[in-house]
Amino acid sequence: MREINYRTAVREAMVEEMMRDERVCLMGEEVGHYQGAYKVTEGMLEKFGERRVVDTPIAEFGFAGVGIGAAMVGLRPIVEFMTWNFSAVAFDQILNNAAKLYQMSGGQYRVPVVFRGPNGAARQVAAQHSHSMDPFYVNIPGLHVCAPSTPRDAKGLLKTAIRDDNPVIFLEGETLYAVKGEVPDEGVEELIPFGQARIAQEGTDVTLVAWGRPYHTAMQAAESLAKEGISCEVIDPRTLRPLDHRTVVESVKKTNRCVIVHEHWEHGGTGAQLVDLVQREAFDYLDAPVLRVHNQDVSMPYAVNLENTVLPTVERVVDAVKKTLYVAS
Amino acid sequence: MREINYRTAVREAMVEEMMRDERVCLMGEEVGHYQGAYKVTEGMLEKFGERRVVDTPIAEFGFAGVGIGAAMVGLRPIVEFMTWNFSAVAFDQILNNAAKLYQMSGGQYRVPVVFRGPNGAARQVAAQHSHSMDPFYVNIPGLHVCAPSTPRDAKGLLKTAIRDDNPVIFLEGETLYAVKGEVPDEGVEELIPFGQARIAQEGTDVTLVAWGRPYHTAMQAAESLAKEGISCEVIDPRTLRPLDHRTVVESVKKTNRCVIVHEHWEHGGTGAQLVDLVQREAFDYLDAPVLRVHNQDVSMPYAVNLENTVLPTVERVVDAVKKTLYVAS
Amino acid sequence: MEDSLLLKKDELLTLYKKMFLIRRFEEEAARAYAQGKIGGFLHLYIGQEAVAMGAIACMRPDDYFVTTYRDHGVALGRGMTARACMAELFGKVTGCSKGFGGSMHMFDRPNNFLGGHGIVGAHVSLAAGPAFKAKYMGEDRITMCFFGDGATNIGGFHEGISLAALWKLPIIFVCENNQYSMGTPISRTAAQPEFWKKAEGYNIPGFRIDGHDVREVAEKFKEPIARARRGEGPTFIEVVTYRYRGHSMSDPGKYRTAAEVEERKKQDPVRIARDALLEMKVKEEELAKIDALVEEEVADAVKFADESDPPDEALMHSLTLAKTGEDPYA
Amino acid sequence: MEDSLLLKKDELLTLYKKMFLIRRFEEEAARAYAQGKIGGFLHLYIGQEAVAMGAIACMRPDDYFVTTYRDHGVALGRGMTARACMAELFGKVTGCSKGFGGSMHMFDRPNNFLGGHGIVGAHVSLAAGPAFKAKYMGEDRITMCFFGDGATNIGGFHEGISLAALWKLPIIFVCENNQYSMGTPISRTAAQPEFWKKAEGYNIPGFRIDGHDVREVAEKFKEPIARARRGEGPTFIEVVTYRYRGHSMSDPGKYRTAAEVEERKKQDPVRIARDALLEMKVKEEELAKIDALVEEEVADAVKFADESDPPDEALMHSLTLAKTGEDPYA
Ligand SMILES: Cc1ncc(C[n+]2csc(CCOP(=O)(O)OP(=O)(O)O)c2C)c(N)n1
Ligand SMILES: Cc1ncc(C[n+]2csc(CCOP(=O)(O)OP(=O)(O)O)c2C)c(N)n1
Ligand SMILES: [Mg+2]
Ligand SMILES: [Mg+2]
Repeated sequence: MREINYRTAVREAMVEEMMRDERVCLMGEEVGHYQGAYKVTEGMLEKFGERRVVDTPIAEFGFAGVGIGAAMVGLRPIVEFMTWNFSAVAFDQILNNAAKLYQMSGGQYRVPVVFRGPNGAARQVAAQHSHSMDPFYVNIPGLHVCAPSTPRDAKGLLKTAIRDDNPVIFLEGETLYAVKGEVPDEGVEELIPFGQARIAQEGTDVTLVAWGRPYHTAMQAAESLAKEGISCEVIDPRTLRPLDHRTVVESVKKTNRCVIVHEHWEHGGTGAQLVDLVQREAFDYLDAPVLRVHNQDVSMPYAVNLENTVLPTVERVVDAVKKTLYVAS
Repeated sequence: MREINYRTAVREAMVEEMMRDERVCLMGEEVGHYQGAYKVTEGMLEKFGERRVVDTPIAEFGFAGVGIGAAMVGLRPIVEFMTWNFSAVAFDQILNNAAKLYQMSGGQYRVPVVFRGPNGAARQVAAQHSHSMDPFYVNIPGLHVCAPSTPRDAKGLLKTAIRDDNPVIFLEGETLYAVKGEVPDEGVEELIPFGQARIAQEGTDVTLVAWGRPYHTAMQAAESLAKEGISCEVIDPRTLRPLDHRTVVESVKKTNRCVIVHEHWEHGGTGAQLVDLVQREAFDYLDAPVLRVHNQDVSMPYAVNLENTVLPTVERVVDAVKKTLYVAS
Repeated sequence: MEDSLLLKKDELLTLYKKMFLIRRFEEEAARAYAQGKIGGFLHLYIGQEAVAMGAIACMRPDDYFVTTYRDHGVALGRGMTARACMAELFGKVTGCSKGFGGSMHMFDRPNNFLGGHGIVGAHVSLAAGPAFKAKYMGEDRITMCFFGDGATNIGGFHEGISLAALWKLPIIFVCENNQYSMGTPISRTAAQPEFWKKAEGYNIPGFRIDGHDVREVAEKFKEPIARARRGEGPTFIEVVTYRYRGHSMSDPGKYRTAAEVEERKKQDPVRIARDALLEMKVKEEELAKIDALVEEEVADAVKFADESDPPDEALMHSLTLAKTGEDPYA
Repeated sequence: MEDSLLLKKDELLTLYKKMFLIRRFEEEAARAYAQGKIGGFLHLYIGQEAVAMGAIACMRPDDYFVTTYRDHGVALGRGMTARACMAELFGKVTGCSKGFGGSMHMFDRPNNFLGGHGIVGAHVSLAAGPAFKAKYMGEDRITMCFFGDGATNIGGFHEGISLAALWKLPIIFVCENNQYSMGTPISRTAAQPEFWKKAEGYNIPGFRIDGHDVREVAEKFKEPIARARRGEGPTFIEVVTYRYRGHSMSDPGKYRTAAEVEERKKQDPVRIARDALLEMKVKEEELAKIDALVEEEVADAVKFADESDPPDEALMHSLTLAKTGEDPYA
């Protein structure tokens, strides 16, 4: 194993798959000559040329459509959204075309396209640029949705995504790009399957579920709680659709308590879905209501002091865990 | 009280408000000369003229933007989507502009716009035209979301929506337009406040929550269950954002059981949100997991036999209720 | 019409047969709709047959075609069997989309027909996809993209053409200007009623033609297609046409007078093709024979659709996500 | 430049002062950004000052202005105080948007400045809204809508102009062609590099002008604005300009050479205005006095922003939904 950052992990997955399969190409705003708005695609134009690394104009609806149409006839495009916020103008292409063409065509046309880019809040980029788009995409049958938290998962899931014959929504994070972690050595290929949660840390008192940036918040909370003698089992679902709720349910049957940490807004989404699945399948095991820690229910303010109160914090996770344990905080 | 259909109720609300307030106008595809794709706006062009009843080209993103921008400077536009499916191309306008401008401008600009139109499956209109868009809009702070099930609620809520200073998502239903029901007599003005659920039927054994077309399915199920001696309390939340979960929680504290019926897909949305709120606030009262009956997790097929299996049915609701009662079905 | 524009007799016979098939197929579909055998929306192509057939006459089988919900004409023109087409309308598993798409979502992979799209304008950028792929792969296949006059107002149209023009993709953008989007005449939807003038904004060639004579349509499509095949990029073609029926079956068409429709029917593309064949000395009996074959084909399609089974739930679940790996259609 | 194009001295003095204010304000903002006092994105307008000021010179206070995230120039030009502008950048409650919008989302209702929009193109159709309202209310107020060259590829741009053209709304569409969208030159984003030629597709007048001389900009905006006020509909104006800084503070601008930037700086709009004033016999001392006032205003703004309080959580919650009823700003 070697240590690389998340940004490099994403890039490695793309580079390896593009070397393996000529049908894989990359398109998006500033992915080529500019080397990527967040430098994720650095060096790729030089390596693969303008044919396979395509700078697009600002036309998310249009180039999402191109990616889908090209995928129908045999290419395997990776479409980068500079950030997932901008996918809102391409929402219809994903909902109505990417997710539906396989079914509507009676199985004749597959849509092996990967949409990827950073999701969630960056830092003080305000209301229009700070969305966790998860709830909008997880609801849609016909899609896969990945939300890797670590470099290893990012690389292994992205490789799987590129090889999958269905459209994949791949949610990265601007504040995750610099995060470091172990990945398999060069030459060692790892494909991480969809629908398999990862138990990041075993524990006995409470089950913590988190993905993306909040995964790291949850891990920090677990560390802090350990010092107080509270043992957390931390689970990262890795893919939100399919969602491996069984691993979560099994854990809750052991811990009898569950706290879910996520960045997306409260009303619905995978956060609420997990609560439903846990209460439904581990009803008799729960010693406390399932709790959630998430963004406050407001548009993201620009002011940094407020942004800090909107996002899930270690303190809020610690408090929620204690609440499920009926321990004073 | 007199009896009118849902379509007429929606129209009456618009007509009355347009007569009351000159700033209220209506725009959308085929709302004028064609008299509305579903005849909801029939006669309105004749009554109010082309200035206030505006036929638009096919440009949902554009005319949603016009509605928002006009609302910022004092108009109170009603923007009709021919169906809510087509709002997917205007998603960004609603997410990033309608819902955010009041906050981003530090409270300087209000956006009193109502987006309305039929939501959910009609009949055999297939995958791209059968969406329940609820989960996409309920997630967004800065919006109100209404989903009236009866003519009376449709009229009373739409009048409130038009007078509200915030953007409102108003979800009607093509299969609801012909539904009849009582509304206050002419001259009697009724404004139904947001965030107040309606207890459609009192009961003791289980709490049924449903809105839109499934509300009627739930009522039928309740009727059928009554014959077997099972008493259902049926609650219609009427607005999904704000969501009056307190009425539901109070009911569950009495019945100790809850089944939620909705048309939107399973992963997230108001369905999952309600489960979360109930298990969180009525945890000690629940004698069974909260269950949900909803669309199967597939794109809507064209074939009618399959469409019938996808949508929630009376049988599936009856089964779910019996399951929460641990009664064989 | 100039001599140089005339198709050879055999070619025209083939086109006539297809146009008559489209016409008769849709008339029977309308009847089946009235009988409740077809559900949802049904958008007829009657009156516009020469547009699709003129374009198809210039295309190779390996070229791609993408169109709107008004798709039966193109589907049949590209080679879909009347059986697969009618069974789809009836929601049967023997339909081209196994009963999942219905009228608006016909697909035919063996004939490179990529649908059948319900969201106005969205398929225009999607259509740039196969064109992108052809260029990427170094193939000289072109893509034909049809859309209505109403579609020119929406963003998807603009973005699709912008990208295709920038990247010089091998694609033909065809605006079927049938004068109405649903119940609205172009005078109330378009500030620029000469749609072809939009081409300049994308720096691509554009022109307008009449769409009632399949020979003329075919003639005018030749060079743009050749140009695209040579790698010189897209062309924007506005074809003026007319639909004789309402927007869909639920539209009584009150927004236009019977006189207007009758006037337009004088330019009936099926009759014009038939008359041209007679002028080319094809015998009335030969045409009658063709007509009879078409009638038989349509009647057989209805019977086939009627007798086929609907799709089942297991199939529905297997069609949500593809199994990665061998694609049976590849 | 022809004599007829010359603004009166007083007018030019006012414009010069505002342009110098924008320049100096943004230079200080860049410094504050480097010090970590400003977060997120910061898109400077430096180099483009003459475009906004030329347009504003022709506008009435009750006219509406809508622009992109590159908005400080317009905000200050329309009359926002340097204090409210700088405090917003610092995320303070005394900012124009109470610290909620930041650099990209400035709003100023008393000056009819409707933002400050972050999604490329989306504000173009939004801007048609106030124009729609003006027409609806029978007011002769016009709306000015600015967007970049990169924005012309997106659907929102197309739909906004289509609707405004169809409805003959009183709005001016201004493409600030600064040659780049982020790191991409127009040669790689636009098939049609003469953006003004898109106007024909919407059947509205369109033309291109140079944007470094505020006098020329003002002169060329007069008639289109008068036309819009007369109810004759929109005009599309392409203004060729250049930004001296990177796209935002995080952009090192490696995609263009120092020589290119230096060449462009020879056309510095602030210097051109200053030189013109000197030519008009304004004394160097008078200009120095103005410059000093601006320096003072900017320094004061920084101090004010520094010393102001950030917004609090209660305010945040109260800003999610408006309380229906009395609008304190109305
Ligand atoms: C985005 C979107 N908005 C609205 C509709 C509803 N709709 C379907 S067809 C149509 C009219 C289209 O007119 P045109 O483009 O001229 O094509 P035609 O039907 O005349 O062939 C409308 C409004 C839709 N399908 N998609
Ligand atoms: C829909 C959307 N896509 C992408 C972006 C990211 N983005 C912000 S500004 C910009 C470049 C815009 O260039 P241009 O329109 O020329 O304006 P300029 O910045 O040059 O003033 C991009 C790609 C965005 N804000 N919105
Ligand atoms: Mg049409
Ligand atoms: Mg630019």
